Amino acid sequence: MNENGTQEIHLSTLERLYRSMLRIRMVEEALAERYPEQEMRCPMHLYTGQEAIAVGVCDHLASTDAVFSNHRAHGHYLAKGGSLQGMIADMYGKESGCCGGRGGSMHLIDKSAGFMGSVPIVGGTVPLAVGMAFAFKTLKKNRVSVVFFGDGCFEEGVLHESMNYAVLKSLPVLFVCENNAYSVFTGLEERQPKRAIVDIARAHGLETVAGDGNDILHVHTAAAEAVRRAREESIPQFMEWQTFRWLGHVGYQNDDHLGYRKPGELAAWKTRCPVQRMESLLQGNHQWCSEQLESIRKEIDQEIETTFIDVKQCPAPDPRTAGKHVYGSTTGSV
Amino acid sequence: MNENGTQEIHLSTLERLYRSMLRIRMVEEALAERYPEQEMRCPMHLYTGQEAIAVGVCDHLASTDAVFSNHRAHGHYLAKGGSLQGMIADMYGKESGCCGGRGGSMHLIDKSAGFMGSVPIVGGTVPLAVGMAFAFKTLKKNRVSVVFFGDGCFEEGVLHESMNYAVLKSLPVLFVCENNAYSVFTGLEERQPKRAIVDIARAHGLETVAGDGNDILHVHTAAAEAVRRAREESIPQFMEWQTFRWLGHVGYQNDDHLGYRKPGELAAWKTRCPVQRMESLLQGNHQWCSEQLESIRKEIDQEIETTFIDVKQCPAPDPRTAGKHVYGSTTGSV
Amino acid sequence: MAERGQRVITYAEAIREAFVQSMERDERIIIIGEGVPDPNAIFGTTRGLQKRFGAERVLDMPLAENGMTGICIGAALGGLRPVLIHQRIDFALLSMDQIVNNAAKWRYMFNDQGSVPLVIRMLIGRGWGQGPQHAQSLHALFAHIPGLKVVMPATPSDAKGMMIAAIEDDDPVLFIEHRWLHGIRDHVPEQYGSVSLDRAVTLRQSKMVSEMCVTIAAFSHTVVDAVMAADILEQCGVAVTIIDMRSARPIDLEPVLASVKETGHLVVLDTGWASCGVSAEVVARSVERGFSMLKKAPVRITPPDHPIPTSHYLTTDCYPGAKAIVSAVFDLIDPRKTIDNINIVRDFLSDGPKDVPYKTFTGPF
Amino acid sequence: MAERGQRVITYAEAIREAFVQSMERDERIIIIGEGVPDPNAIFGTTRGLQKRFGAERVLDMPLAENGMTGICIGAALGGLRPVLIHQRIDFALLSMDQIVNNAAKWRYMFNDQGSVPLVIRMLIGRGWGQGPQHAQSLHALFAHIPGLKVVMPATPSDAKGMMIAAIEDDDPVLFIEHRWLHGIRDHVPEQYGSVSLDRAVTLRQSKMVSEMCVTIAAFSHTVVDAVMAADILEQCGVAVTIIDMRSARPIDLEPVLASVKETGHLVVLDTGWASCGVSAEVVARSVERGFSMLKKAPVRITPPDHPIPTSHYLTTDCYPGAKAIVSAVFDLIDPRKTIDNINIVRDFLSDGPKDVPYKTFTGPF
Ligand SMILES: Cc1ncc(C[n+]2csc(CCOP(=O)(O)OP(=O)(O)O)c2C)c(N)n1
Ligand SMILES: Cc1ncc(C[n+]2csc(CCOP(=O)(O)OP(=O)(O)O)c2C)c(N)n1
Ligand SMILES: [Mg+2]
Ligand SMILES: [Mg+2]
Repeated sequence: MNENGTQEIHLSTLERLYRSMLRIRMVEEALAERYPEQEMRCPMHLYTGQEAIAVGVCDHLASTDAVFSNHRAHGHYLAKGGSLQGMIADMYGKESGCCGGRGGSMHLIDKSAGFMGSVPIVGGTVPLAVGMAFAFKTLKKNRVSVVFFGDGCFEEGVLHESMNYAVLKSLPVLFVCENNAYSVFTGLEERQPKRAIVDIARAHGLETVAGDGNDILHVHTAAAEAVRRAREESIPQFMEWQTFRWLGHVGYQNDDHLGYRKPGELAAWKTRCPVQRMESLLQGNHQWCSEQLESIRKEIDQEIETTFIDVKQCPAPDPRTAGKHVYGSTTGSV
Repeated sequence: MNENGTQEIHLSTLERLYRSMLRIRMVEEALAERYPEQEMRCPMHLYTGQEAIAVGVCDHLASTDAVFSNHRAHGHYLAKGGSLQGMIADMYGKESGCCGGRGGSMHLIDKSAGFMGSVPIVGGTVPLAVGMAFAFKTLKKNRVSVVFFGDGCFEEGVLHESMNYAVLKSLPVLFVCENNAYSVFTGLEERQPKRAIVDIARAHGLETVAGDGNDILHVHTAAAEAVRRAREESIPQFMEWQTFRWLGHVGYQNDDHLGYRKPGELAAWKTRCPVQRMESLLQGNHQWCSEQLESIRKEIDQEIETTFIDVKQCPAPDPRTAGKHVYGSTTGSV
Repeated sequence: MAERGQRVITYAEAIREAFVQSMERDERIIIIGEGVPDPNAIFGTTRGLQKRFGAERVLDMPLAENGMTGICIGAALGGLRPVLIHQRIDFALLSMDQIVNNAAKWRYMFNDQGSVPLVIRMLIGRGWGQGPQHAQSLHALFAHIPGLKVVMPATPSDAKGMMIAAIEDDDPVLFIEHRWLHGIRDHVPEQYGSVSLDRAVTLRQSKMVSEMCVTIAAFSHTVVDAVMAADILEQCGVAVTIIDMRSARPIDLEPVLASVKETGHLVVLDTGWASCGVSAEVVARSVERGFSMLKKAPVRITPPDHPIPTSHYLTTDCYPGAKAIVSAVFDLIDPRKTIDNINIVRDFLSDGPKDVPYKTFTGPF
Repeated sequence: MAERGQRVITYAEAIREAFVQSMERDERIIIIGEGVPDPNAIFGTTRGLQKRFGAERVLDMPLAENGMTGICIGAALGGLRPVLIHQRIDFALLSMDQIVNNAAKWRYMFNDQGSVPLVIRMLIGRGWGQGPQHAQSLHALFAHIPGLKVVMPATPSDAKGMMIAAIEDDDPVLFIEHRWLHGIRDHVPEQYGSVSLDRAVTLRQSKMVSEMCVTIAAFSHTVVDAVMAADILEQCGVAVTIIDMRSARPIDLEPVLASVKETGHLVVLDTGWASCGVSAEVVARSVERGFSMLKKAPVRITPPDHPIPTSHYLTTDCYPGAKAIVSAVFDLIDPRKTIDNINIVRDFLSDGPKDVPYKTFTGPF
């Protein structure tokens, strides 16, 4: 272990983590670039700046493990292996989208990857993840269920109900709180008193860890242990990671000029960019040259460009299908 | 202070506490006796066994302080000074009842005494007490708002939302959790993991105290300090008191034969009867003779008998008034 | 429907039997709710289940309605088939978010890539001073929401068959029981078998001998009132067809229209408030589809537009029963008739307390 | 109603003005909600209020809808007059318990010994991919509940006057705004003044020259659709009376009946689902009270019975607008008329994107 309590990590793992973070970053940059074209007509909450959390946690999950998420889901979805094409096509409202266009950015799903769904009602998926863990345990599947949510979500009563049940039943569930200190434009201090989120989770009886969510090595190491304990010992876990979103709550732009954040806060966090930190690590400790980084970037860029081209050519769904799938059979329609 | 951390209490206070506890006990015994007559036609949740908590807390409250409560409200209502006649008349469904018959046992109110309302939806009044404290603080009234609730209620998310807000805004509110280890027939261990309720409250940032809720001296001393800190320093408070209900969850009978409680549990708690403990104290430390106790008992008995006689003579409400007071004006009726 | 010759059990026993037979067939079914394994056993409907199927499949739960609903949705997505129980429908208000935002929409919003096979039983309280927060009939709130199925069986055989169907169904089904139906006894088939969730049924049809005839469409416990009213009305020469609506979503209007075509008169009964209630929906649809068949405007009979007070003295008019129905029918078919001058009515309608389902009932409730 | 000569402001500005003028008059009023003091200021409706009235009276809040609703009820019982704001009505589902069990019933169950002067603003989302959980029109859920008032102003002057009335009211008022109304501009009185919460209003009445006439009863944003439809219909020789219903509880049927008496035809428009919706209630009551005046069955025009998908390609038919209304009216008054053979219609109805309130609108929303 090094000073952060993090394990030495093999280079191939570092590269995998780097690729995954960079890919999320670049996908969102590409989304932001194209959003003003007014063809992706749905609210979008970009994850830029927070990539280390999704990647550090999901790296330990199999596609049979479950992830649930919230409005800010792109990173979780991609880190878990969700189809890029499926996500972007849904943002464009296309038939080939992961929800056939019914979801858009705020409702992602890729069951083949174990990404079980994200919805924009804050707290909406938290008990679902617990219920999924309950099913895993009851059905004796050796699986873990994970839910990502924000600091704002921690204020919702349903979170506490969910934690209580997870501990009561010793479920293989991992709560991941991404504390970016804001809910929309509202700072934490206007919503929660000065005390640690993680302390409440611990008082509920959860095993907890907290730390710098922009430190991928810390997240990755802690998540390894948390996922292991959840999976092997069925002990529910809670993580609180400090992080920061770089862009506005919704939309594609930096909104720092609105003045709702503390001066210098964004700049300070940008110096702790998880992608850049990993680049420094690779270049420093592992003597990567910039060509190596550049070639990864190119690969990803290629993938993204192709995907957008494909998606734009996909057919739109037929509006006459909008009434389908309210029920499995037709018996329910009024 | 003595070994329990409790203050030496003046004899007149002891007598007052004793009277108040005994009165609650005797009122409920009288209710239980008459319930089978099928004239009080509403669900009733008796407080027998838990009297020390209501009395120990409410003794520090002025009639301008607010109390909210739950389905098991008789004790809180009487300890706060609610009208006995008003309560019993409502149980009989009479016009002179504290709700004109609209409430019954599960909906009590006596605003002149600062008993602001009880309702049977578990958790229903918890945020109301916090809101009342918010109004007190905003309107610069030097008042405290108190809410009584059970261990089961602690499972409801709204409680956590309420605690968060109370601490965030430093409100003059006192949460009183009466932990009688059961919710209806369900033991705590089937609903909550093994960890202390009070620890979660403390993690939320509340000042907390916990202890034997059948020890009136402990409750009374701790409540004095809690009410003082809430009132003078506007620091929200949380108390968890262990206690036990002697009778069935609802109704008037002992239901121990149903076997849902641990063997011997009830008997053990009965030896810790708060009323009897106070009698021993008065007879022991303060050399009261049994005549003194007896005369108090007689007085209360007299009051209760008279009240029942009065109430039975009260007129029933006119069913044609059942539609009144849905709205303040008539504008809302459809 | 129930046939003669089958053994007679209560509505509550019928539900329990549906559980036993379903759980024996399908290991994925779990039953969860406050008090499910306790001595009261949800008014007997879950009695003995934990002993029989184990504590992993038959569970009590914390007081956390929204969370537990979400947990059941998650468990359903994870391959179980949960039945969640609320002892009062009033408590389900705490879980509207999970029911409406998640359960009702999961299949739709994820384009048929998942479904929520969840049954939520909700009991409507009544009588013995249940009062403002424990005697609401809130099914219309759910019937408004596409993606939910909302059934309200009125008979023991439907209770069994529709519970089986609800559990078999791959979509969320709200199974709403009126507490006063639990004690009703009737013939119920012994074998496992479902009753469809989307079909109203003509419960009774008296022969029309004159112009004096009426169609009564009734939900849940009002079917009992309708039967009592029909007994009276028939003795007064009025032919009555009773449609047991069975489901509040979907609403099956076919038997109503078929009958209205004959009678020209429609009375709709519901245990819930009129305004934006299922009675409003039945009236609106009957008019939309059967305007020319109606001789007069349909009539709704529902509780008055205020909360239910606790005092039994005050609830006299809160639950319109057979008497109100008879009056309304007289108004509809022959306004000169009044209930007071018909002796037969007095014999049928007792003046006993109105806050118990039957006379020997004693509180607490 | 708005009169010419008054200055013109938007619906959003009108709400803000109602707040400013009310708060100046009554110190007990507080405004609380997620984002109230933030740069977006609830789409501008709370802009500058915190600066003007202080952080004690204008507050942000945690994400805790049920708790905060209960806290506002408690604050109201304690002497304040809170206005609680939800940026989407969908979030209010989390607080159904406090709204229905406490706010709606407090005065009643405690026999008029307390009241809950609380306004809850809830915004209905639409367009730009709001999707299944952010574009629901859930007002019918509240309109079902006695004890609540549920208003849905459609014009800037009503927005101001009804907000003032809601704040003055001693009972809980749910103030439901359709997001697409916020940008609408109209004449609004400058001075403080209320518009009653329980009166529908005849917004427009064209002279009847033939048998071709219709009454349109419209809620909230459908009033805008109705006005567009009326423009078309009038050019086709159909006389249209538009009733802006304004309130979903209570429902004021008088102007509807008065107009139906003349026209014999009723079309009801709502932004919410039909089943057990306010449109069902208006139809049911119109029939109950105006059966003999109706020449044909009333028609409901509402969104289809499914959740709203996100893709703008899929929502084409999810929000029936002027075109659907014109078609329905033609069907009603002269089934031989079709919308396609009327040139005028094409001129009125654009083929632009359907997910924005006006053409220059750009996302995100
Ligand atoms: C129940 C509910 N309340 C409010 C909202 C509006 N809303 C959407 S995202 C959001 C912020 C949530 O903050 P947080 O959980 O910290 O996540 P972050 O956006 O910071 O990632 C809010 C308030 C919502 N979608 N659902
Ligand atoms: C929201 C809600 N859920 C369930 C119930 C049914 N119920 C009434 S009292 C009660 C027990 C509550 O237990 P606790 O809070 O410990 O109080 P106690 O009865 O032990 O005093 C329950 C479950 C209810 N009234 N409200
Ligand atoms: Mg955040
Ligand atoms: Mg308890």
